[in-house]
Amino acid sequence: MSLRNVPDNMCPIATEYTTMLTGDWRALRPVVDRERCVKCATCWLYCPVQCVVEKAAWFDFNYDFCKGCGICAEECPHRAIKMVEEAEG
Amino acid sequence: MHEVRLHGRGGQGAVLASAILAAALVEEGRHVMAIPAFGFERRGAPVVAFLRLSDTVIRRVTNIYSPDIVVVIDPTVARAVDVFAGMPKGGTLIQATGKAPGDVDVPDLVGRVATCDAVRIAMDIFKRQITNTIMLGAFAKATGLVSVEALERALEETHFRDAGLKQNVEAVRRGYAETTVLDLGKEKAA
Amino acid sequence: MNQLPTTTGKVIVCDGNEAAAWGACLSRPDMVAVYPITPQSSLVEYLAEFIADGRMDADLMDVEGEHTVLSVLHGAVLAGARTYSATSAQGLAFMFEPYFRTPGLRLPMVVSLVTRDAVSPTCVWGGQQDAMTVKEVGWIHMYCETQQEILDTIPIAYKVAEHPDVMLPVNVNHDGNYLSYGVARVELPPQSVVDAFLGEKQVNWHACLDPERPMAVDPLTGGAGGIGPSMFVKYRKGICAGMQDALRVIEEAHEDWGKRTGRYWSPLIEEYRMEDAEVALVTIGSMTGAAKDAVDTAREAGRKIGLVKIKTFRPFPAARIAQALSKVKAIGVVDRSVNFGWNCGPVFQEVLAAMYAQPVRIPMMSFIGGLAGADITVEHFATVVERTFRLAGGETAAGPVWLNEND
Amino acid sequence: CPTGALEFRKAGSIFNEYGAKEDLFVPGLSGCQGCNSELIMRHAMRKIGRNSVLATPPGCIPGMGSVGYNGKTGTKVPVFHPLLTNTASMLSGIRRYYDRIGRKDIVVMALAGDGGTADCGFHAVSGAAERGEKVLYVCVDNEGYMNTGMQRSGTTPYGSWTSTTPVGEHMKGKTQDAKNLPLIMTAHKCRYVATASTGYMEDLYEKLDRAIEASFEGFSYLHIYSPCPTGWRIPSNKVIDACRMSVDSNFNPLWEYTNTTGLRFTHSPDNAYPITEYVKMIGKYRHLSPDQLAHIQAKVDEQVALLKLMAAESSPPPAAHRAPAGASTP
Repeated sequence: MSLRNVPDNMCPIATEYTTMLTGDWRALRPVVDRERCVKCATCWLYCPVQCVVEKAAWFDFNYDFCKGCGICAEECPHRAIKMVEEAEG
Repeated sequence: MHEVRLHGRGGQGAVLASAILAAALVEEGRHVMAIPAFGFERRGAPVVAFLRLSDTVIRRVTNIYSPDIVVVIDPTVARAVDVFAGMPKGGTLIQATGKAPGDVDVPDLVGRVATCDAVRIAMDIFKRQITNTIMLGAFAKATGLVSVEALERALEETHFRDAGLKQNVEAVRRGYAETTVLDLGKEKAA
Repeated sequence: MNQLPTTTGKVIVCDGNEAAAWGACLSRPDMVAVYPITPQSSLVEYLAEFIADGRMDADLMDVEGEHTVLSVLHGAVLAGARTYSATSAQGLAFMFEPYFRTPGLRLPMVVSLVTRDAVSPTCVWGGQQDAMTVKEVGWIHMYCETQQEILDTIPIAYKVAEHPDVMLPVNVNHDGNYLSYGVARVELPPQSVVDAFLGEKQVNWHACLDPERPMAVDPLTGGAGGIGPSMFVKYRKGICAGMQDALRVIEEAHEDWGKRTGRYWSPLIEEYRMEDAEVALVTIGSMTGAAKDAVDTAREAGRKIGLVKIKTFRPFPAARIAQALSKVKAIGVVDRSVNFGWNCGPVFQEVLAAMYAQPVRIPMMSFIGGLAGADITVEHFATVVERTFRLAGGETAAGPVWLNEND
Repeated sequence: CPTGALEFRKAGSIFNEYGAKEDLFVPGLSGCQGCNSELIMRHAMRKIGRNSVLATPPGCIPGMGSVGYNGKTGTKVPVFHPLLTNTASMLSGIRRYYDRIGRKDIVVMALAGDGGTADCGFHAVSGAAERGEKVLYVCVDNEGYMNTGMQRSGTTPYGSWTSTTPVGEHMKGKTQDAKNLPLIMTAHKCRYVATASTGYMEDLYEKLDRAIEASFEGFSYLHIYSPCPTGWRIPSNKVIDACRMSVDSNFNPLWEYTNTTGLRFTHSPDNAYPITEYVKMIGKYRHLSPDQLAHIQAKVDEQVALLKLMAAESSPPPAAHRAPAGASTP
C-alpha cells in the first residue's frame, strides 16, 4: 500500500520538508574578504547551519539561513571574515 | 460432576498432579477445570489444588469448597490442615500412608478410604519422596474415573522425558496396583 | 519457517497462560518481547520455550522491563514486524508511557493483559483493576471467559488490529489466577486455518521507519494558532473513528473465525437466557461461568432471569447493550475492579451510561467482587440474583455491594 | 598548533571528502545561534548517509525541528521522536527486525541528549548495551535539559548554574559531580565507546567511522560534548573555542575504548591547561569560589588519572594540573 492510500487522519507522519528562513534572526552578517580567503574550509567545518557555499575562488554564505552566530569569523585562520551590522529597515 | 481437592506440600507436585489428572480425564472424554490455590508455594508448606470433572461442559471457574474426593499425597500434611473440610457425606479419601484403610482415622461422613504406601514406592523408584504420580494411580484405583492407560498418555504429554517418563509410568502403575480400597458401607455413605 | 505446529485440531489440556502462548504462536508474530510479572510469568516462559524448541519462528527480545518491552515492539512494528507481548498490573503501569503512544501511531499490536489488582495494598492476585485503569487510552480491550476463548481471541485480535479501518492495538485480557493458572481442555486450531484466517500482515503501511520510504514519524503537532491544533483534532478523531469501525470489524472477525473453526464466540456481548428475562445480570471475564450456573438455578426455580456478558469493553458496545437490556425491570452489574470516583464498579458506570437513552429508567445496582484473587462463587451470584430481584420489586438501589466483604 | 596551519589542512581534507555529500537536514533548523548540537547533527548525518534510521528523542535536536512540525519534516532520512525514556529500546526493535529480514546494512542510530541517555532513558541504554544490540548511539551532551530551560541533569558538572541548581545564598550551583556516562558504557562491554568534541573535528570524523562500523557488530556508543551557548552563557561565536579548551584542560578528555584494544587517548592529556582557563570562558561557572574551583580541578585530575590507569599509562598528572596548595574539597 502506498502513502497515497493512507487516510490523512490515520497518524502523524511527514514526508514534506519544513522551510524556515533563519536568516532573519541575524543582527550581524559575515562578510568575506575575497582577497584573504584561501578556501581552507574552516568556516564550512564549523558553521552550525552549514550555510557556507563554495565559490570559484572563495567561500561565501547563504544569507537565507545564516543566523549570524559569528563562529566563522572567530575561527577563520586568515581573518578573512568580518561580522558587520545588518542594515536597519 | 465430581469435585476433587488435592493436598500436598510445596515441592511434591500436587499442582502438577492435578494438571496431569486433568489431561488424563480429557483423554477419557471428560471435561475438566483444574485450579491451584493461589499463594506463595514454598517447599514444605501445605499446598492445595482443585479439580472439577464432568461429562458436560464445566462453566464455573471457581475454587472447590465441598470436594467429594480428597487426595492427600503427603502422609503428614493432614496434621496441619483439615483435609475433610467441606466434604459431603459419602466422600472418598485417598491417602498416602503405610496404614491399612481401616486403620486411618476418618470422620463419619467419609464413605470410602483408599490408602497407598506412596512414600515407600517413591523411595524405590525416585529415591526421593515424590508421591504425586503414584497417588494418581491410587486415584484411578479408588475412583475408577480414569484409567492407568489414560494417565500414562497424559504423562507423555507433559514435561517428562526419557528416564523421568519411565519412572513416572512405573509410579502410576505401582500406585494403582498397591492401593487398597475400603468401602465403609451404605450406613455411612447415606 | 521452522517446524511450526502441524496438528489438526489437536486437543491439549492447559492453563490460560499456555493457551495465550499458543494463540500467539499460531498467529506467527515476528518479534516477541518479554519481561516476567505475576501472574503472567508462565505465559512468557511458554513463549521462550516455544522459540527455544523451534516451534515458534520469532525473535525473542528478553529485555530489562515492560517499558522496553513495548518500546522495542514499537520499533519493530514501524520496521514491519508483527509483534506480541503480555503483561500485568505493575508491569502495565511501568509500560504506560509507550502504552499511551501506541494508539496514536495506530500500531496494530496484540498484547495480553493477565489481569491483576494493582498496589496498594500490595497484591499479586487476580482482579481487573489494571486493565480497567487504562481503558481510556485507545487500545481495544477484549475480555475472555475461558482458556479456549483466550487462544481463539488472540488470532482474532490480530485480524481486528491490522484491519485497515481499525489499525489499533488490542489487549486480549484474561483473569489472573482463575484463568492464568486454571487448566482446561483446549483445542488447537490447525496452523493452516490460522494462516488462512489472518492472511498477509498489514502493520506499517501507514507509518514506517525505512530508508526506502523515508518519512518523519510523529512530528510535533499542535500549539495555539496555525494548523497544529486542527491537525491534532483530526488524528484524535481518526482514533475515535477506528474504534467505532472496530465494532463492525470485531463482529466480522469473530464470524470468520467461527466459520473456519466451528467456534463462534460472541464478539461484543453474549446474551444468555435473555429471551423473556425480567432481571438481568451483567458480567465480564471468567466470573461469567459461575454466573450462568446461578442463572440456571434461578430459572429452575421459575424466576425469569438472564445474563449479558461483555466481551468487548473498548470500543464499548453501548447500542448492543442498551438493546439487550431494554426490556428488563432491574439490572445487577458485577465488577472485578473499582471505579473510585463514582463509588461503583467501572462496568456498572459504563452500562449506566449506555442505558441513558432508554425511554424508561431501569433500576441498576453495582456489585464488586473477586478483588485480590477472591473467588466469586455460584453462591455469591445467588446473592446478586436475590438483590437484583428485590430491586425489580421496588427496593431502593444501594450500592455498591462488596461480594467478598464477609467471606 | 598556534598558527592554525594544521587545523587549516584538516578542515580542507574533511571538506574535500565530505563537502559534496548531502546535508541530510533541511536548511533553517531553529537551533540557537552558534548551536553546537546542530553542528554535530549535520556533520554526523553527512558522514552516515541516507541508508539510516534516526531517532532524536525529546530535547534540542527535535526541538529545533528535525522531526518537524505540524505535518512537515526537517530530516531527509527516516526520523522519529522516541519517548525521552526509550530511545535505545525502539532502536533495538528496529535493528532486530531489519536483521531478521536480511537488511543488515542500515545504520540504526540515535542523536540523543544527555537527559534521555544518562537519566530517565538510562535503563534502555543499559539494557540495549547488555544485549549487544547493533545500534549506533550518539549522545550529544550539553550537560543538562537545555531545551526545557536549562535544568540540571545527571551529567551537569559540579558547580554549574542551572535553573534547578541556582546560585543563591544557600546554594551555589550544582552540589554533585556529573556521572561519567562514557566510562559507565565501557563497563557494558560495548563494541565501541568513545568521547569526542567538535573542537577536534577530524577526531570526531574518525570516531564516527569506527562507531558506524562497530554498530553492525554490537552496541556502539559515541559521547560528544556539546557546549550550549544559551544555557551555559557563552557568546555564540566562542563555542568552538570552548570546545577546544574543554579538551585542552582535560575537562573533557578524548579517548576511545574497545573490548580488544582497551582504552586509548586520542588527544594527549598531558600538558593540559588548568581548569580555570576553561571555566572562565563559560557564564554558568562565573560564581565559582576558589574552593569550588579546587574541587573541580581535583575531580578532573582524578578522572584523568583513572583514565590513564585504564590506558595503562599510570604516570601521575603533571604538577601544573594539581589543585592550588591548601585548597580543600568543599
